[in-house]
Amino acid sequence: MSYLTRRLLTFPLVMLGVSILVFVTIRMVPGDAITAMLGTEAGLLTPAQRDALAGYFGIDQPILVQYWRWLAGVFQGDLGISVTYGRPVLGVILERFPLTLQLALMSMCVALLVGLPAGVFAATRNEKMSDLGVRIFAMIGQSTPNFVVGLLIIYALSAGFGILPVMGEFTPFFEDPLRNLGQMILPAITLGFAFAASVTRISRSAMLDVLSDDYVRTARSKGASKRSVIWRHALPNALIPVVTLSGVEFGYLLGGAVLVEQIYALPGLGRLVLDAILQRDYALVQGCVLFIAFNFMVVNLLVDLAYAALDPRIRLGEGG
Amino acid sequence: MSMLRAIFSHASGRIGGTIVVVYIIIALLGMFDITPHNPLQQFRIDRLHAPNATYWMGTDLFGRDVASRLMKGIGQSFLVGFCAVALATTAGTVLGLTAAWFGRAWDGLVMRVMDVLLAFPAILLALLIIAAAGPGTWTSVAAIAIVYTPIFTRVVRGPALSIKSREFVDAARTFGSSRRYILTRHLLLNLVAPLTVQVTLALAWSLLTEAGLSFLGLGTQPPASSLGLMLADSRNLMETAPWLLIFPALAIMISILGFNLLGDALRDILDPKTRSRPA
Amino acid sequence: MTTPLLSVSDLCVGFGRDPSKNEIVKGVSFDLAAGETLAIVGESGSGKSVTALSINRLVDFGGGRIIGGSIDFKRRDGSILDLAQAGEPVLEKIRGSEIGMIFQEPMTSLNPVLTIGTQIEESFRLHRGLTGRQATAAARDALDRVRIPDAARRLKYCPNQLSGGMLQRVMIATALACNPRLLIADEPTTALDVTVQAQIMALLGELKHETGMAMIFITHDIGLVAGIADKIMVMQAGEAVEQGQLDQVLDRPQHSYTRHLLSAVPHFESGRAARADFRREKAKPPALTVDGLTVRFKVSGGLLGRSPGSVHAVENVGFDLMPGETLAIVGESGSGKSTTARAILGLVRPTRGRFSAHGLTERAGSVADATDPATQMVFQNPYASLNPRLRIDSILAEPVIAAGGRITTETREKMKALLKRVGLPEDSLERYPHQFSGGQRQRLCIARALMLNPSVVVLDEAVSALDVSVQAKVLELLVDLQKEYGLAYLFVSHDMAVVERIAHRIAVLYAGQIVEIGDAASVLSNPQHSYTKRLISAVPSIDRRNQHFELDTRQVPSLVRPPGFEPPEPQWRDFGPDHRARAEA
Amino acid sequence: MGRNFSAKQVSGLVSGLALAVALGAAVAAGPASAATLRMAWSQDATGLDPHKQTAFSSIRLLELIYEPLVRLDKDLQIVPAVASSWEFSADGTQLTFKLNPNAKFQDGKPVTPADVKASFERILDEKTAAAARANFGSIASIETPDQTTVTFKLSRPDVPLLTAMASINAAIVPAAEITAGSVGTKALGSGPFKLEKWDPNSKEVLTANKDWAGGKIGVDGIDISVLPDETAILASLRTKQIDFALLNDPLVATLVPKETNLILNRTPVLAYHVLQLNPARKPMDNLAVRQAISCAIDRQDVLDTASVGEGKVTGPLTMPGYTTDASTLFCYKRDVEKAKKLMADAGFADGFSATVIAANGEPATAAAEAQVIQSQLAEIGVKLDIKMMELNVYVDAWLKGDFDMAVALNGGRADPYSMYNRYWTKAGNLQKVANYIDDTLDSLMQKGREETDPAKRKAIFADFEKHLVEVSPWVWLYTSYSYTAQQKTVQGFVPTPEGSLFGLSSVSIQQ
Repeated sequence: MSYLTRRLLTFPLVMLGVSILVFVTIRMVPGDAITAMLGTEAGLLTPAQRDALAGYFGIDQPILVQYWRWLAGVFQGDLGISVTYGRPVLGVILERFPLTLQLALMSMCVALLVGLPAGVFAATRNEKMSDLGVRIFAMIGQSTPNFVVGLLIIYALSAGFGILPVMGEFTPFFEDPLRNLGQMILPAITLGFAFAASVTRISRSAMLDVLSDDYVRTARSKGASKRSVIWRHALPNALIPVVTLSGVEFGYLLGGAVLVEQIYALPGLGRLVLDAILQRDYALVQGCVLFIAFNFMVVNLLVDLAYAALDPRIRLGEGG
Repeated sequence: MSMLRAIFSHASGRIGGTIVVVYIIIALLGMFDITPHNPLQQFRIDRLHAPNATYWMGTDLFGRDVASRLMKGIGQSFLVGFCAVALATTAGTVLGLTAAWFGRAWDGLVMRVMDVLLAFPAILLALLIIAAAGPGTWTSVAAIAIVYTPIFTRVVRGPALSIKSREFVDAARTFGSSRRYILTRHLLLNLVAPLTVQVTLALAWSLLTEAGLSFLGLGTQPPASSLGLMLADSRNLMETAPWLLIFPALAIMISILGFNLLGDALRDILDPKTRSRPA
Repeated sequence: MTTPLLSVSDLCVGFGRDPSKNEIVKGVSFDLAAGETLAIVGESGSGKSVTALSINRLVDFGGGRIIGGSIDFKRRDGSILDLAQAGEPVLEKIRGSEIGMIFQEPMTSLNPVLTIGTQIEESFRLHRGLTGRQATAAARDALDRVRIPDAARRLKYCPNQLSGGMLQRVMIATALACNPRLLIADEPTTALDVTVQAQIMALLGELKHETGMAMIFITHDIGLVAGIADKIMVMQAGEAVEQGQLDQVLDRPQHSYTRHLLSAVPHFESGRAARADFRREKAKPPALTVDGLTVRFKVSGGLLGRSPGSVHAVENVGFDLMPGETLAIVGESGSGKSTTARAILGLVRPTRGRFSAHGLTERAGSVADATDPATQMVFQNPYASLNPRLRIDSILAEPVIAAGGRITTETREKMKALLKRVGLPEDSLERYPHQFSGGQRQRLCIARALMLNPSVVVLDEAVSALDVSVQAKVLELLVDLQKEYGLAYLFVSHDMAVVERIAHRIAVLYAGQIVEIGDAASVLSNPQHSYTKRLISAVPSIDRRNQHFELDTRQVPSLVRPPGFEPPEPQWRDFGPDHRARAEA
Repeated sequence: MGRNFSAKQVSGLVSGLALAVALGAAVAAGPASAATLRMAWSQDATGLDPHKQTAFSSIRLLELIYEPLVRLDKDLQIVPAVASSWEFSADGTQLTFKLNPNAKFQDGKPVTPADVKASFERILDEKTAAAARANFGSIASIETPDQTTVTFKLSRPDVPLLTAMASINAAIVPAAEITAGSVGTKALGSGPFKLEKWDPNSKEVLTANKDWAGGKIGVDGIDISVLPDETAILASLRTKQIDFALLNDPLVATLVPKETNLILNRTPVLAYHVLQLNPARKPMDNLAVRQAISCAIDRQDVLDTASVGEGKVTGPLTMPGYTTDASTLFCYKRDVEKAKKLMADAGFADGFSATVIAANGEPATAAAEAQVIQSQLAEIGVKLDIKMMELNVYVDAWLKGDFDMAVALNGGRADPYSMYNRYWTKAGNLQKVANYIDDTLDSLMQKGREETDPAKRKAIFADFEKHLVEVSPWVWLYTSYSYTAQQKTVQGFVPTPEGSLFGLSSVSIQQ
């Protein structure tokens, strides 16, 4: 499995790259933790007071020393202390991650449940009006910014039906499933809708490719019915690009959907990072971005493994 | 041009093509200020009027004509979109091509850097870049371009690798054609198909990203208007003045729909030619 | 005579939105008795595949429609059914159980993600209702029937783990799983090597006798049908121009097109048709000498493991080539013939070997490092060797620009002259490659190769992708050009009939080594090395009628050698002034 | 043809599912326990240390947990908190407090003078970096003669000191917590509510402090959730998911009265909307130019457009007792002709171009104000380029005085001196932001500081205000309201001009 080992080798390299990128860009942004905390009152500080605060926030050292000390910590799994939470960064992230994870999973389910059948349906009715109809329906999902969809849903539900998804605090699924679903189903649909549109398009074009392949003709020559050709022969092959797309998209969703979390007031990873940036909580920003990048790489690796599992040509090396 | 005829004969190409053409006309009108009213002029006595004879799409908080601002906004959003995608395409093509051609060390370096940019959450990267460089049209363009360059690099590198092994490149090698000649005439020309499809899709994405950035207050600077900014400003006026949300939302939705349909049509038109012939 | 198994009358098939405007098959009629084999012969575009596909109505899925005529098929229970009108549910019962089919490309005709076993069991499941262990047992028997060694283990293999020949056997096993009464074979061996083709033909012959099934065999190679067919039908542009018993059509062809297929198209005559228009004078310096050419590819052993060795693709190949002479390098896939050609052209970096052209430029490594205009190459696939996005004038101009020249009116004149010389209209300069047929495109490649007046032209399978009659014309063109410009050809091919037409001398390559080399006529008429004998005997020809091919299922040997392995020095045995073969252990 | 998912079925399935579950949400969202007040705001506190936190949103949380010595009531009069009585010495150099004997911290320990002394020493210690330290410069020493009295010895008379002590930045914390250094992490105060759980930017849970010295508390506790999007807060109010909410954006607040079961509390606040000019930058260094700008701006029009009229045009002094009739101030009635003449006199007849900075969403009306001012100043040839900035980038530029003009919402104080001493006194900490000082301003500020007689103080600061508007380093625009919205079932909330939520301590929910 030299392919896998080569991929694992690049992991630390990319993570190092991400750590340097986040470390530098966050410090290039004007304003620091002091202005974030005190706002215009920071002007009242005497130089001695300012240095004391800089020490407290750990931003008084030269940048290289700060980076080295932080990196050494990362190797022991200590991502540093969050200034705004007064707690280790990793703990804060792991508290907020379940919501983003569940949102990502639910959005992917919505996407696959809606997108895949629609794509297969459109492919089998190629170029007829219903094919174009499904594609436009799917495309509308992909054409609207998700925060607009969110705003409209909230406005419609609260003004129209007087009901609203639960907001603010996150109740894990196992504690109170009904309340949890009440909070998560609408954001999942908001996110899942756009995701479903891309799944529809990918599965449609994949199915069209596969249906024109030789082995589908062979299956027909064996007397296989139209439906079994689609489900037993075409779909397993068409799934490969769909798996790749949903894998990459899932990787993105794990980074938290900043805008949707903002509108539905979901304390997820996306808002955590955004607030951390606005409050210049450097340790928290760096920790979050590393965590998100790590998840993204892991998901991509899993997608590659799934790719190999689905397609023996990859698993057994090229060609006979 | 045979390409135009092909697009307009394709089912979704017809719809997508007309939408994009109409938008480009509107964008140009907006840019040269040929609009029903001056988009920046505040008729404050006519604040928050619903759509009527004089103001086709109503007025905003400052009494500015929403229709004119929408035309200007489309111009601004398209400007940001086109420039960002053009930048990302050039960067992506150069990186993708050279990575595919030289391989090994350079390929490894380029792809690792692209992995870093891809692994970094896109909207946060754009946010940090804009916050550091100060908001404005050109920083938005730079931010969106940086976020899309890795995607374009991959879209170019894949096909470039497969074309590199095609026989007409071997033939070129046997004549001793220069590397520059092979890269431009053989590889680049044959990448036109996948690139055009990706460009149309990227234009749609860039409109979404610009809207997202404006929602976070980091996109276009007032008093100029972009589709995203008009959407973001209408957020708290949604109940008192729904037209402020509906028209920009429709404008964004239809324009992205147009780009997606056009992208689909181009994929069908450009790809089958290379795919159907027994390579 | 009992009613025929299959009787097709006035069959018309059209394609596209308005099929009647785009008719491919125009009124074909023929009968087929049980156990009889009909060969349908014709070139591409003649409608032979469409005719076959319309029998079991697979043409409907390919965008075609049967717009006229009937296909009466006698079912197992004796009832007659017109397949042209049958509904899909009935057809699904017939396909696989009563009509089996095998296709041209075995590599892509099996589902890449499913194992061989599952795909064979599917036929049993569909028509015999077998499941689980019973189906697996039936599948194993089906594989035994097509003589695949240790069938049980192979059931779990995936298609990409087997060779083309092996996969075609699996296809046959699948098609014949439920003992259909009719097998339609659509060019089953075109994509295979000649020795593998011989084995598949032998297998089909034996199965025909064992099961008594009728067969429709579609091919473009008329020589191939001699060994297997009872009746022949020749098709041209959608019409059946001639039809009749095997011997009657082959010996007394009535239609001009059949006569053209029999005479003009190259047929292998074991050396009698070899060229004799060249005398080798030792005096003149050879146009090209190759000495000790070796090409090895290191096999990567994964991250930590030591590399298991390297593939010895080409092993110590040496020969010389006189100006105006054609040396053919013959061998099957995996023999290293293309690698040799590419190494000479510098497209592959050889491990060892000294080359020289015109006895002047003595260089180790590759002879034609990119800038040597003296050696040019023509590739196999006409569609892939021309950049689809460039006009013909810039394609032809490329070699001149590459050699540092500039495009002057004089070069444009040269282009026009060359186009005329290879038989293409002058206005082709402004057109694009996709506006030309396969044969025309190969002529363009030849014109491009001649732009720099080379002395040596390497042709790598230059005609094998072309239609039979087009092949003949291109070969004629090559011979004329050789005589006119005194070109030396290095002609790489696997098709013995073509080699016989063009080669002065022949080198037979097997597992990367030259096993026999010498004058074409003597090598072909009197082969010495065992592999050459096997190769020549496997070539189909018209005069070997209803011949019984013996079966052997030997695989191409693996070329991977442990690191540091050096082959023993070759000993040669001479059989005449210019004919020697490698001594065999 | 086999049965496949038709597009109609698919979309039907999805919307049906969504509706069913969303309905489920409404049921689940019923009132948890009757007596807990469910509250929401859009900006969460950024920390728990009362001496360090200055952000508006942090103060709102901390004033429920901690208590200063004294407090300001709705008329900004000083009322008892931890201290029950207080008095200045005759010469004004000594301030003595009598502590409320049954004032206790939330861990049951009594509040002792030692705690007061430790708290103020912590504020004065530079290492704590307490922003309020600037207001207590006049404290020389603190003495604790007995168990219930604390005496502050002052280096000079300092009337505003008492108002400064009413701020939560001067909260009394247990001496033990200070030595343990856990003031910022464990929120232990003597206020009406105890902090049970704090999940920043997501949720706070407060429980009533049963033995609070200030009297009986109407609710068992408060659940605060952070809803960043104010339209979501309105939606929650409408669907009875929350009982009480803090709103910033007038556009959203003005929708509340339309709902039958909701009440909107609108209280004028001390914070003032202002267009800060930078006299250190050409041509704003020219008095005539600054005055021209002041005359060219129609303050009422800015208020009507940017804040939909929610507020009042005022001069620099916004606290009760000191406000004057704005129309008497220089150029408070728009006079474009005069502005053009002033511009011509200053040699800028054809105007000039400049940039104005503003923070995104802070205040919510910033962008709107900038655009209205831009169109108004265009009439006298001043071409403004607007730069909207992320809050901290804006604060950084603001502190460095790195701007031509800036749209700002600056905090107000109950006392004129402690409100403006940082800008308009020679030794003011934020002189480098104001970039303007003259002797009149400085001397009037010092006089006002020492004057103890309220009538004389009012006269001094009236002159100060008149002069400040004339030299017009800034263009004061208007003050707006602080909004809180509540269900009809919530009674007894009393808002204050400082926007304090201390009134929640006496709130009750009617079943």
